[in-house]
Amino acid sequence: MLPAGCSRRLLAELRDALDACAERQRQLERSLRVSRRLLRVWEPAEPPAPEPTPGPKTNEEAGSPARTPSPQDLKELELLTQALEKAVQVRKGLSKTGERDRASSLKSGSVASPATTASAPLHTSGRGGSQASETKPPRGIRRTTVPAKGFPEHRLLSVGDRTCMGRGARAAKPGPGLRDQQIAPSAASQSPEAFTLKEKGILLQLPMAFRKAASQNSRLWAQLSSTETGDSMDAAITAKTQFLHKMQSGWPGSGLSAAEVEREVGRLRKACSLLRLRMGEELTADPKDWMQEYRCLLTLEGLQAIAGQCLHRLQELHAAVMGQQLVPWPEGRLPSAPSFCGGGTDTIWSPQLLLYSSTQELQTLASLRLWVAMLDQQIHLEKVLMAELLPLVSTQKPRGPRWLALCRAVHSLLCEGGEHFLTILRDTPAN
Amino acid sequence: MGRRRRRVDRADAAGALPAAIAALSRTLPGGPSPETFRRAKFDRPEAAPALWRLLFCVLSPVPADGAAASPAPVAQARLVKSELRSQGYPRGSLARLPEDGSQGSRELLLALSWLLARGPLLEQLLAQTRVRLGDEMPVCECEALASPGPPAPHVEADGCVDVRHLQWLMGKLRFRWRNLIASQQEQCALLGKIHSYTRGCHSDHSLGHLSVAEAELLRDPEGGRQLLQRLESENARLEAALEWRRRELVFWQWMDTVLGACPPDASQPTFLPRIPARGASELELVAQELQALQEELRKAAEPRRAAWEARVGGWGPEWKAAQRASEEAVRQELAALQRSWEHGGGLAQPHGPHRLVRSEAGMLGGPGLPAAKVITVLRSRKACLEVALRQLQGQCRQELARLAGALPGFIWIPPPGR
Amino acid sequence: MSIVTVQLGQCGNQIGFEVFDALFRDSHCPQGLCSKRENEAYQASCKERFFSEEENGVPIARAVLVDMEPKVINQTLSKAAQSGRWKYGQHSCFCQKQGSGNNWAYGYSVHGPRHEESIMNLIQKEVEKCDSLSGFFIIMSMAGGTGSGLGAFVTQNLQDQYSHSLKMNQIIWPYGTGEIIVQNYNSILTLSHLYRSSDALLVHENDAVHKICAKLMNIKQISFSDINQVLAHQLGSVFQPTYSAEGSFHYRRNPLGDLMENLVPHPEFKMLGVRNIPQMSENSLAYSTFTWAGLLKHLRQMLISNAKMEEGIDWQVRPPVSRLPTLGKMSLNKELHFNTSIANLLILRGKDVHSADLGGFKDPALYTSWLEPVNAFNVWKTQRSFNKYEKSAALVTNSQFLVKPLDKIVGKAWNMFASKAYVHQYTKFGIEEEDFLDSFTLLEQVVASYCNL
Amino acid sequence: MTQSVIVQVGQCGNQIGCCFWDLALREHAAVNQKGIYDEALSSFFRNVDTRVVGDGGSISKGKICSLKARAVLIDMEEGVVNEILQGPLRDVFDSKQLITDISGSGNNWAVGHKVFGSRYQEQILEKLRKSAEHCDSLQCFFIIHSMGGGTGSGLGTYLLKVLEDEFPEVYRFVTSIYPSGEDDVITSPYNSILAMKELNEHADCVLPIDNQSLFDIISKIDLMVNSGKLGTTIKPKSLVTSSAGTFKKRQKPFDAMNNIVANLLLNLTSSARFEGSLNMDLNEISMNLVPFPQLHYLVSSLTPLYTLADVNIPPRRLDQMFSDAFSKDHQLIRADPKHSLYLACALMVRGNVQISDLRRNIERLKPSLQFVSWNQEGWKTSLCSVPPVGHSHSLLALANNTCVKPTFMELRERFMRLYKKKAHLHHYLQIEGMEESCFTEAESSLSALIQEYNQLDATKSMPVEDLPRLSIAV
Repeated sequence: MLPAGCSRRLLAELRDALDACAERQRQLERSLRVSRRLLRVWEPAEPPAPEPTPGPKTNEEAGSPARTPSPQDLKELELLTQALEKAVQVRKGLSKTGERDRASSLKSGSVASPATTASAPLHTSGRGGSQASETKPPRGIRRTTVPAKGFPEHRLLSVGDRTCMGRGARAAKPGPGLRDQQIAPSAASQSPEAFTLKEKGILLQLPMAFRKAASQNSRLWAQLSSTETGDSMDAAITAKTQFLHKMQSGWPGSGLSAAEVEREVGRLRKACSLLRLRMGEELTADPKDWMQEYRCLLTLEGLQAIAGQCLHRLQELHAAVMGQQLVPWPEGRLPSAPSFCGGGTDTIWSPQLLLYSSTQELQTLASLRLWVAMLDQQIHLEKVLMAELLPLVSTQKPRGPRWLALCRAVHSLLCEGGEHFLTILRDTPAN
Repeated sequence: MGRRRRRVDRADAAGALPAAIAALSRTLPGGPSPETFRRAKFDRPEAAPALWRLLFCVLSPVPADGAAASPAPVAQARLVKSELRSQGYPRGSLARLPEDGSQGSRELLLALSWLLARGPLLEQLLAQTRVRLGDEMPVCECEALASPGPPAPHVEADGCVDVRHLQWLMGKLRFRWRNLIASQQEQCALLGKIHSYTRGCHSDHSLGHLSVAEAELLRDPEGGRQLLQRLESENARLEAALEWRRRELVFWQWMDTVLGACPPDASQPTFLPRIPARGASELELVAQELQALQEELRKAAEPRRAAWEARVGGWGPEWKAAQRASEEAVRQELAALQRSWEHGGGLAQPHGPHRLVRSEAGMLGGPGLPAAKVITVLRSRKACLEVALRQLQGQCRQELARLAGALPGFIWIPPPGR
Repeated sequence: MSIVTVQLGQCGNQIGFEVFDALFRDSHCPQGLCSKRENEAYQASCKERFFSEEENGVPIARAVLVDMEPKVINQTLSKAAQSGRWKYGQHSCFCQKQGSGNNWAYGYSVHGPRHEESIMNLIQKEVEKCDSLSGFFIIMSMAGGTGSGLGAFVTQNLQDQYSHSLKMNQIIWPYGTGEIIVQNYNSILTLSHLYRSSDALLVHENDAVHKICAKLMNIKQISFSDINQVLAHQLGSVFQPTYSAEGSFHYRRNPLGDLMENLVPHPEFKMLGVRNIPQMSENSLAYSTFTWAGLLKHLRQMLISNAKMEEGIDWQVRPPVSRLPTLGKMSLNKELHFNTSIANLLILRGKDVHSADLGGFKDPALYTSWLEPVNAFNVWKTQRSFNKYEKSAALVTNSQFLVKPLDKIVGKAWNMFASKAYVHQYTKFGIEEEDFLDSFTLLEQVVASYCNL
Repeated sequence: MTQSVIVQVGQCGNQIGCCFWDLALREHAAVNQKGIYDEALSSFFRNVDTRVVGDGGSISKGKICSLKARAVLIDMEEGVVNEILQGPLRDVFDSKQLITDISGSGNNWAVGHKVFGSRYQEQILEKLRKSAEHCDSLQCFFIIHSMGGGTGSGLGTYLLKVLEDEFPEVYRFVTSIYPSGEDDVITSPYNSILAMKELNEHADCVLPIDNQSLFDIISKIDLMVNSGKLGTTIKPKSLVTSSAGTFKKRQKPFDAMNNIVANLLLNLTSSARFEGSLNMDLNEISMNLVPFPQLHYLVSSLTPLYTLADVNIPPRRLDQMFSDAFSKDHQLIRADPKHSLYLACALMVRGNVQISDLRRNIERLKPSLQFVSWNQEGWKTSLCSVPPVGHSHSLLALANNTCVKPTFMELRERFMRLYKKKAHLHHYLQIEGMEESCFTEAESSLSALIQEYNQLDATKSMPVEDLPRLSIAV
């Protein structure tokens, strides 16, 4: 048994790590589910919660009429019903708000209820609505009616127009040869055939309203990220500085906050690993002449000096922590964030593009990212385990079976990454 | 242009503050009523709950989706206080506010303003809750590690555990990582398919194909509608944020008056006296490492220095020049090394979220970061980390071997290396 | 997620065929006692895991067949093709002309390196057919030469090349009364090597399965095919789809990963066994009804009294009242009456599965002192019934069940090794006495560790 | 699949070989109904297109054209080989596979080994190489010879060394016919003991067989057949002694005995040739049955010696087959394995027998058998689904058992009796390269072997104890 303090800390560390992993897995599972669904057959009208896996299983199967629905079945059914109701309500609400706009250009293209459109033929005139929205001034985007009106008018270009799709770039603009189908969710019969992304993915087109909103979105983000400054902004910066200054007055502290200490320690940790790496390079290098030898010596001394500086800085931080009773890494936050990628301090808020050329390249990239994260965590855990366990092993007095068992476990954890284990044999065979 | 705007501003002077506050409140999560700010100036208690909530949203480590139920007022207040404290908030008065969330609206307004003044808070908040249209992949680990929220509170097993239990958890962790890698590989495979099947579908030529979110909005019109709504509300917030930028000066001028109306904050904060062992030991951990490193360096450098001195005793002045050149070169090299951790400079490592775009080999060259470049960076980083881990393990092996050596009567048989 | 199966040697290939056939037949059995939709989802999930679709619609097993002599592979391929239901891939087998002659060293040191590239290429091709690879399932015996020696070699290579993919070895434990004279040598070499390179060793004892055929299935003249069918049934009951979580109707994506995370995180404890209930001939099945309570009561007693089947359970065995952790190797001569678990995974399939009371498996007294039931016990469920059993339960256990057989094998091999018998057959191919000693050391440790729970 | 080459040396070797080829053809004809040259056939036969001149005519697939035995026939007299070439099997061999002389070895090991050995070495090697070239995976040489004469014993063992040098990877299984006590060759003890040394050193496995045992088995069968009790129910041609019969009118005296040996070889290789649920390749034989390189003498027994017409055998009769295999009467050498010590035992079953039958009988018989302490479960098993022609099932038991020791001791006694008197010694010593030390060395080699068996026998009465194992600290 390990001492209580040690147990608590190590347990907490490991559980944090496990939870972080599980959370990532959950996130990934969620997005995987979406992707998988996309790659399956696109049903013309799917229920609001289309699942690959069994939904309610009560009345579907004639083969087992004797079965009574379980509480679980009933619960599932109830949830489904609720979802359906909600969906219907939303649609009604949307169609109401949309009606005003539609009424002008579109008479029969109603989306109100499945019954009305179930047998309605395809309306090529349905384009009217979207055309109208297209020609509206950009200001119109902020109108609340837009989402209902133009959406989602372009789901799939009809097969007949595939020839016009020759170049993908051109497909962005609905030309005169393209028919924009009205495929409201409730009027699915207008597009009765199911298809897969693989077969017809190339014919998909984003709805106009969405395209507009998205392009506006990226323009706005770009504006937000731009560092253009005007007079008023300069003045605002000055005002903010003054404000901060005034707030600060009356505060006798050294100006180091716990968050800063955290950042600083993270930096020093990184420094330490970089220094160690550099040292390794230097020690394994084979100097060819006296000049290289001298440089090697200087480098080692220089590294030693830097390590000293870092240590000094750390002592300052320590003093600050103790003196001000700062609480870096409060409970409930991951202390193990050793990573600090060293990348851009200039903040670009909108996502940049990352270009990949093949699935394999993407996989390599993704697994490398995870490897790096995993190694970061391993190193952190290794250090924590070293700090907690090595003293136990080297100080525990009674070197009996318990100590030996501890040694074995510690060896496995610290030297073998927990994957392999050593054996301790008695020198004299037992009787 | 600037002059024209200034004139407009002056003309609008009377309405300028309300407009600025309105822009701010539209930008902030949950969109607090502008009236709250006005009331807070006068420290009116009815404004307090909204501000506690707002600050909680702003400071909570989990991006506020609104989906998660917000905790009880006491818990909110505690988190707000401790977060502000850890970030170095300078006023002690905040700490003395009652935690039921009933009072302190002015103090809270000051805190919010302090946060706003310190850095790009609004941008951060917007970025956190950004509608993700593209398939994103962060290229560094900054973001990934921040993402998992606060760990679920565990029922800490009382007292002591068997070391085998730790081995068990460690093993579990290894499996989780491996499962994660497998899932990630699958995700990449699926993304690759979706991207190539929809090539040419995107109106934005630099993207060319649809992302999962975009394809999903076509597949599930209902979800698509919601996405569009979220996108538009984000656009509205973005516009508000830009407007805020143009108008914030007047807000700060106003805040001066709010601050002026406050009684001076005399006392130092005296709350949260406990220092968890973790914080201190974190520092110690690094300190130990640095000490060990320094010691190793000393051991390596000293004999070399001695040997060197003995050898170069009689060398002439022409050597001096070369010596100086070397010294300078090493100095610069080490300075560069130091810069690499001090301000994130030096290593130009890609950073932040990126939207994935599939682009045929050879077609690369548009705006954007080629994956190959990121892979190179990550490879070298992985190699560094592996070396570091091996070094630590080697260190432990030595230490344990030393202990084993001091114990007669036993033979230690390490696992056979292949 | 998909699993790539590697069938090695005569035993591995014979079993592999039965496993795929059992999986396919169960998932296409119309009597799943569940809705059509659920049945389809179940089928799809099974297919994604174990089969890939060919163009003409016949599913192809995600398998690589390896043997060092052609007879068995030819037979296996034609059996699958004749079934008409599914088949093996056209280019997914590798065989040679001359077997390993029951010599582990020959399989590991001669055949292995000689055919490494071809075999690994075949495996890679199979892997590339998967959108997402969960891991490998390696079926082999541990007594012979090809399955055991080459199997250990291939597993090691998989560990090197696919380090993050999971590796589970299905191992056939030879008859205690001997089927191959050097089986104990081959076994210790296999086990010790797999302990280093595999994540989990799923063990089936020939003796136990043989008894099941005789006692439960009522087969008079038991053939290998009978034995392999029981084995395939047991594996199917573990690896067919189950719901991903309580109350969820999604099927579990990565059963191999979840199973391993729950059962084999500790490096010293990698031995898994499967227990099934009920198991009987189809004739008797028609006249039997079961309750979850009854099934679980029996299964629990099978677990704690270490019974391999429902018949002949010792009902006297009870969990100890207090479980003090012991140190120092427990004497094996003292009967290990109570079978202490490290971790268990219970898999329930069939009607009213939600109503099953699992309290009996959550008793801390069942488990080692250093793991709580919350960490040590897991359950998977599905309403879909398995292989015509209206209700059935399978238990995958990591417990002391194998300590005695393992200790026996190590002991016998040690006795033989002490007299140096047969060692020359191994040194001839580069497996030295040192290697034997390494294997003995590792396995003695495993025995001791399992004893010390 | 692998191939084997039969090397038959001397009169006895060639006679047995002749029986073997006859039976092998019959067995494959029974299994291979379609006349397609298959893998099983390829293990002992080549398929040759006779229209092609030379031997470039090997066909690996398709219809059977002309089968050629993978065999090398060696004799230093012409009689037997000529008889074969004029007999019904003549098409199976061609002249390129034969080596004959006219002088004979005069029952002198030294003539066969030293004189003919060096004289024919190149020629023999060439034939062997040729036969090996025809195989794509040569696994085993089966050498058939007798121990008592001159050619089989002398040249046969000379060959072993040649094979070892030339084909170190290929197994050498030797079927050796040992002389009985009342052998008519006076020098047979000399020849046998000199040959024994070679077998000790250069064979992978030796299947010792003695004429007396074969004779006893035949007498017993005759007795049973003629007693009339079973006569009506015995299926024609089901006897282990029956030859093909289609080729010959009247059996020669040794034919029945030779047939038993030929059957031994067929059963030994059946699991490697045909399908089964538990295969046993030839390389598994020495792996399982030879714990120490020198102790490679395997006592064999074949059961049943006859099969009743009723093919649907109840279990008891099947079990009888297993019991018989361990009885003294069924061993192909005079030995009593039940009362001696087993080092290892293989049960090679053919026909309609399942693993449960095998396990049941092992459990049943085990208590009555003594195994060496370190190999208490020393069983090797195989199940081949193809039964011998005319049988529903059969069993070949191979035992590495100290019961071979008496045969060796008796041989040594007879040798010593002659050697003490130096009788006939000069016939040997006049051959170049032969010295007296050859005899003493051969004698001590045999004694060492006997000593090894003695040491094992000494452990027989000791209780079986587990040895102290590695002691794990924790």
